[in-house]
Amino acid sequence: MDIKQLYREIVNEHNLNPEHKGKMEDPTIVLRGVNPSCGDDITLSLKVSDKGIIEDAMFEGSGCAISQASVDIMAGQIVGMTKEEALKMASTFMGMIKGEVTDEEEIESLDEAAALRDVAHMPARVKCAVLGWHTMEKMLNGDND
Amino acid sequence: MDIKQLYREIVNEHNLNPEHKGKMEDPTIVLRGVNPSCGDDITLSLKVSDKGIIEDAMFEGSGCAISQASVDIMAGQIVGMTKEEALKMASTFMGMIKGEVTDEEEIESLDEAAALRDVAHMPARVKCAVLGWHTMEKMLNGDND
Amino acid sequence: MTAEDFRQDFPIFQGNDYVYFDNAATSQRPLQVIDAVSDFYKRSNANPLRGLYDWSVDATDRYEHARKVVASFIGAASETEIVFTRNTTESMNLVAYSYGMANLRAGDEVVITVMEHHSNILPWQSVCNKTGAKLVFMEPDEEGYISREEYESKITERTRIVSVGHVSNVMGVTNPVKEIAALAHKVGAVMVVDGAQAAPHMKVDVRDIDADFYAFSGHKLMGPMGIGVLYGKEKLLDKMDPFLTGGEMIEYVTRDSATWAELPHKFEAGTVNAADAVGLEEAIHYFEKVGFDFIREREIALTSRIMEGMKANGHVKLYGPEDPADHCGIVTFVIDGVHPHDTASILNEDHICIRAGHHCAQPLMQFIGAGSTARASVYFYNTEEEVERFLKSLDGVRKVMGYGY
Amino acid sequence: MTAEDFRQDFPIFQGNDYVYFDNAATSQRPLQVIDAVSDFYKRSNANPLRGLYDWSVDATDRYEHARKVVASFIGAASETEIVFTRNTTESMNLVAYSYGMANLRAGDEVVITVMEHHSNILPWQSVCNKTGAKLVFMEPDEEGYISREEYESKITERTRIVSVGHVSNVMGVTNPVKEIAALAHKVGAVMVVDGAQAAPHMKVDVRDIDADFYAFSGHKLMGPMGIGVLYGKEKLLDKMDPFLTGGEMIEYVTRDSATWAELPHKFEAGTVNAADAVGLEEAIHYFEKVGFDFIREREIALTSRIMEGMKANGHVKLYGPEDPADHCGIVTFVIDGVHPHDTASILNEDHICIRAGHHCAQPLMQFIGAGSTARASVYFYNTEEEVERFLKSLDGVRKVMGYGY
Ligand SMILES: Cc1ncc(COP(=O)(O)O)c(C=O)c1O
Ligand SMILES: Cc1ncc(COP(=O)(O)O)c(C=O)c1O
Repeated sequence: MDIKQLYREIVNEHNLNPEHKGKMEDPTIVLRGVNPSCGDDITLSLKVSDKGIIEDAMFEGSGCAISQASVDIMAGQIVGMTKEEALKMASTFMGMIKGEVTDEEEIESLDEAAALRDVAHMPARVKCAVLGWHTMEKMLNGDND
Repeated sequence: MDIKQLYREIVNEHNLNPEHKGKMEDPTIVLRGVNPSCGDDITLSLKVSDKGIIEDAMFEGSGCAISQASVDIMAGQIVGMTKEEALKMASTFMGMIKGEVTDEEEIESLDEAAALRDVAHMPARVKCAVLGWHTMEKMLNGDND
Repeated sequence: MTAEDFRQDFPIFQGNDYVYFDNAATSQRPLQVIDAVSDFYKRSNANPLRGLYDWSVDATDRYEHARKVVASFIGAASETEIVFTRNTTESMNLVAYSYGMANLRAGDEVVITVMEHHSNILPWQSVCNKTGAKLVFMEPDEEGYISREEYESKITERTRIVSVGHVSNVMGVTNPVKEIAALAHKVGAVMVVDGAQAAPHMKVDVRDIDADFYAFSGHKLMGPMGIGVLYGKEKLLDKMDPFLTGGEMIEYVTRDSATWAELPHKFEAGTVNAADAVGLEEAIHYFEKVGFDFIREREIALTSRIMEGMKANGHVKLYGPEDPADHCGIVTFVIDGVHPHDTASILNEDHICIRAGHHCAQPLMQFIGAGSTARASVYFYNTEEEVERFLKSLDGVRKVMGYGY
Repeated sequence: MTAEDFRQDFPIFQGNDYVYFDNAATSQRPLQVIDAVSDFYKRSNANPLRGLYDWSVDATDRYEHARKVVASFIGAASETEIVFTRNTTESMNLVAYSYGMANLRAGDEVVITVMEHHSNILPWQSVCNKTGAKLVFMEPDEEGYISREEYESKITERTRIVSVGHVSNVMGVTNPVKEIAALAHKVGAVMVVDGAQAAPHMKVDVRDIDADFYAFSGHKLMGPMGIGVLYGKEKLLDKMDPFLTGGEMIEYVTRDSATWAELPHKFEAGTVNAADAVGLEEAIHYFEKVGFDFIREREIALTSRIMEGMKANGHVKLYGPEDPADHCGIVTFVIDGVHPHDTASILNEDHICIRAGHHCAQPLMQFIGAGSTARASVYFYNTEEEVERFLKSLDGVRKVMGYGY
């Protein structure tokens, strides 16, 4: 789909009415993620249970529509997943956006996030799309630097 | 004339059998002149009378054939001249070599030195040809730095 | 000649419908410039300055001729005052390190504006850090103008160096560099001018400005990417130590020490980029064929229409002066509710090239309170039709972004 | 393919009878390279790295692709270890200032050879002056070889940096950089290699050498004049401060401070020379088409004949190794009783281009006791006929200079 369509059909909904934007009470992990060249600047909060299940995900901050939509979609999808499932999903997502993962079945496993696949044709926006995912990956890997 | 001819007819004689190469006893002024990029390195000695007449000129040092021949020719010609005449000649010579003086009469006033006029077509050798003259100019202008 | 006539000289505009409005980042190059670079490689290619054979002599002549043309282009007293660098950034680093490091002491001040490009900030931050000098920022008013009160209050007896962009690459304003230079000289400071955005748009006369140093890039005035210029007054360059050291810039070298070649070679270490210097000369010839008056007239016409269209849009916030004649072809803006990066991506879908981001001027972004802005910048070869396409596309952005209007 | 076939690709050789034997100063460029530079300007010209529109993305892709090609050309582990500079000289200055200044203390030693090009001497002189470190010179034997005893005696516990030319631009010898690197690492020093004369002639593998830094110039291997390379190990580059500062190399900038972009951008300040990087990529492709084996074979054949002819002349003093295979195409010589500048001028009259002078290696000239030497340097596109013309002209020089024979 072309980029205007991408905005219309996927990005806008999450950018204008994000479901997971806001402050979380008592998060387990909090990490700031930043794209210096774009000015995208988000803070992701996760609530992870003792069993390693992600029970809630929220973000704050500002950035372009693609970064905001992508993190909102992500937050919606990872709730209920185990750490491992979320990490696997992040790796598939980033692979798709970088054009390295092209297998249809794998991409479909991403569910709603798969809709962002056309960002792969916008190399300048790859960083925007992966910001949230990359931040989550760091958090779950305990790489909170 | 072409360059090989220039060497054969003018340069070699002065380069191989310079008349004014050697040490001068009791010079009035001595100055070293150097072309760093070529390695030409001469020391010019002048004997100037109280009345400002150049009574003797000698040089030592080494360098390419063109620099050696040019300074030897110069030394031969300035003996007997007043400071002013020698300075005028230097300026005509340097003008000729740089292609700025082209008037035939002026060039002929240089006498034997006029034979070096074809160095004007060898831009890379201009510095060699003017080294001795430039050094003399500095000496007579009292610019012995 | 019209803009359309000149466009024919630019290969990149042929056979596609892209609207190139990122001229402040880099201009396009006419075939004449591209061919001049090729021609150098095809006819005169040799290492200049040292060879005694015809090709090297020819390469040297062409390189040094380019220097003469640059000197007369900016009104330098002599071509020995023209140092070829890679770009404005290298020129500014050269001044900061070779002049700044040697002349700044703790307590001294370097005065710049908050509108500067990073190239005119970071080298000074670094030199100030190392010497203990203080970096002082002049601030513009709402429209981007630096007032007389502002520069008179910031430039003081402690000021050693004043370094100001001739034209801001975000606001488009032309700074009063001549007046600032006069004041700088009055307090005994040197005046450095970053002319990257000015040289492509106006007649620069370094002696009229009385700039001590003046820097610009070839690629912004239709020249190749690998060549920039630093003008410096001979009496200052003479006393400065070289910046880069290596081949071609020496007189004598022993194991322990070295003496430097004469100006300007002292500042040009290593094999020179003669091909791109020759390209820059050709760019200057092309530029002079187009003419300053034509360039200015076209920029004002296009900028006026852009600003008018943006105001009519109703959702566009504009930066810089009210007067389109004071924009040097640069229009910086933000669409309400739309991140500039999204604006740029959507415009790109319509084959319209604009820039979005911090424009290498983050302190200015912080000052005007915008994380990021969009920028359209035109040059004389742009057309009214392109402006209309741009405005139409712009008018559609908020719809694409899901706003009702 | 023969040398004659390849020559057809070089516009400068067409329609004239010049013999170009100054390849060690700069090589000639094939049409493929010249056209690649033009093509960039005609199709993809935009400021790379920052733009969100198609042309800028394309410019970025082509620029970064060139980096990948360079990385694999010299066997780097990753393209993030490849910094584009203007030339070897800038690369060496970068290492000397960004690494040397930060890591040298009074009493430390920097070890180089007396054969180095000024680009690998002056930056170290300057850094040693500023830090109080000592510059130590390894000396070669008669033929130009650095012996194991020599480097084992000069590289000691005090050594912090060893910086050696991979191939000498005067002697033509290849230095044992791999062995020297091993010793340098043993004493805890870093190994810098000036590869300006090596990269155009042999397979360079920075990881096999275990070089910490490796520098070379595009223009010596058929690329454009405005591009050079600095390879650096990631773990070292990571810890180094930037050299030039300005646009494109930052992450955040405030009025007082800045943080740097990731590698390799941290070291590439200002608008990059993407066009020449693309030209260098094309040169590497061309180079690989010709092949190392062919290049070496041709160089040995031509060098052997040159040395043979010079020995037959009877009045020529030769420098460097006895073995023509150890010359990398470089033959440095002096004709008895004839100043090298006169030799070069006389050869030029016969349209033969050689270099004469100190070859930017004055300490070596002092060491071998020659004020100046002549140098003929061949490349794979030179021919046997050219060598014969060169030798014939050379044989006539002493006659022209007035000697009986
Ligand atoms: C051995 C060596 N090092 C360094 C250089 C400097 O290269 P550049 O002038 O391209 O910076 C050269 C060439 O002149 C060289 O031969
Ligand atoms: C005002 C100003 N100064 C400096 C620069 C830096 O120029 P360059 O990237 O060519 O070094 C630019 C352009 O980016 C600029 O607009």
